[in-house]
Amino acid sequence: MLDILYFANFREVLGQGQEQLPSDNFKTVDCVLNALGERGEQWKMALVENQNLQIAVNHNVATRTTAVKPGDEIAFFPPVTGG
Amino acid sequence: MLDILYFANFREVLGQGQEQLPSDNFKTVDCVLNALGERGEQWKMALVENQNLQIAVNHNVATRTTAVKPGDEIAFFPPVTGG
Amino acid sequence: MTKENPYPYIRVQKEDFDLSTEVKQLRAGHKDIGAVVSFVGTVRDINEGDDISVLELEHYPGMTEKALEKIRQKAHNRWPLQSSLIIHRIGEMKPCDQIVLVAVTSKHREAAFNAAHYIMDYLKTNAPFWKKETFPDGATRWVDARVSDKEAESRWNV
Amino acid sequence: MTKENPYPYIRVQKEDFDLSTEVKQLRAGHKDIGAVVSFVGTVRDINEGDDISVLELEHYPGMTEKALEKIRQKAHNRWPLQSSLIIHRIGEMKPCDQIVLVAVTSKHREAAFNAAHYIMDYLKTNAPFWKKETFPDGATRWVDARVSDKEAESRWNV
Repeated sequence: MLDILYFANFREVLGQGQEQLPSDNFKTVDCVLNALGERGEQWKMALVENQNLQIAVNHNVATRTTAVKPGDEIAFFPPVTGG
Repeated sequence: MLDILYFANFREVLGQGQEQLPSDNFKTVDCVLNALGERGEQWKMALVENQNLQIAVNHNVATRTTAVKPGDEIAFFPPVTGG
Repeated sequence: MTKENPYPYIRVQKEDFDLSTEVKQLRAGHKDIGAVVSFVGTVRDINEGDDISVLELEHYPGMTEKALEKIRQKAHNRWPLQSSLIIHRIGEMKPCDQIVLVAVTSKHREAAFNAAHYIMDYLKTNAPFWKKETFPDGATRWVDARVSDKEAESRWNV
Repeated sequence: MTKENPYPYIRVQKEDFDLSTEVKQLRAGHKDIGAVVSFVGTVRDINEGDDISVLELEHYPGMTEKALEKIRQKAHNRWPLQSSLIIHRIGEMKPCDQIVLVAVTSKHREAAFNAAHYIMDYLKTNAPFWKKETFPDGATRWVDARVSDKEAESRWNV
């Protein structure tokens, strides 16, 4: 399984902060994103077509081409605004 | 009269922190310095020949060519080291 | 904080902090410190022209601490520092509340100023925190990332 | 301080100061502050390789306050600041004692960091203070001005 996390307005727009996905078919972050994008327009806009999408895999900054494996924690969020 | 002040190691080397001089003959700081330099080698080295000499007239940074007038407060000191 | 805290100089907490207390602790045991620079970020009453009633700070537990420690280590690699500390608050805050503290100690001021500034610039663009504003009428807005923050960060890559 | 103090944001004093207290006072009444940068200079136990027992700070009363206020005003003319404060101690101090505080507030961090750094760089070369060190054996030495301080100041003249 993969742990998927959503933060800030992503969490609000997508209606959830956390979910699990079967990891079998996903080789990269991009595969995960495309699968999520098929859930509807909201998902496509927030994740697939969002140029400002930020990605982390296991707490490290990642990109769409980053490889994923079973047990990974993948987080999607907007640009950070702390400080 | 002119009020003359000496600070830090100048005060120690010259043996005084403050004195008054008749102001009649002094048109500039340089005139004061030359008069003081005639007191002896210590005075000459500390004031006249000291390339790092710092000067203030009435609490404002000054140079050897700064004009002086009766009642002025003239201070001589080494480069500052606060902070 | 538990004893096995892997990042003793990183704190992400709901509680407020006291500047003097933190700086005193950071200086303890270092007699060769000559310069202490600290930055405190506070909640402004107005942002983008709008009155702010509440500012809520969300973060990514686990990644936040790791990201902050990475920034702190980068600063230590770049400047000769004696010690440093990052505290970032989460949860609900009001105007004038303290949000973040970065404190850095060094023998001389140049390193301390640069390191504190660097840590803040990197924190702004690399630590997973998000701000949500609530206006007096109850409406909310997620704060937008600023282009100037990205520019401030890239200034250090020379 | 008397009520007719012409420089309320400049203090030259023998007494120690508390960082939190001073910053709190400096922030009071300014709800639009988003950034507070403070610098504290402290006495190091070793200088130029020699153990220091006592550090004595001498100054030029009257000129000091005027010079510090001039530096403060220059910073306010150059950056959009909400408030600022300079405290400099005089008299005898020991290693780890606080010597100087510069605190600056602004809407955003860039101005606050730059202004605090600028004030310290100018203070170092323009405010009439002199340091005298006493070693463990009782011998004394006047601290020499550092060329690097002059260079740090000139960095701002671009």
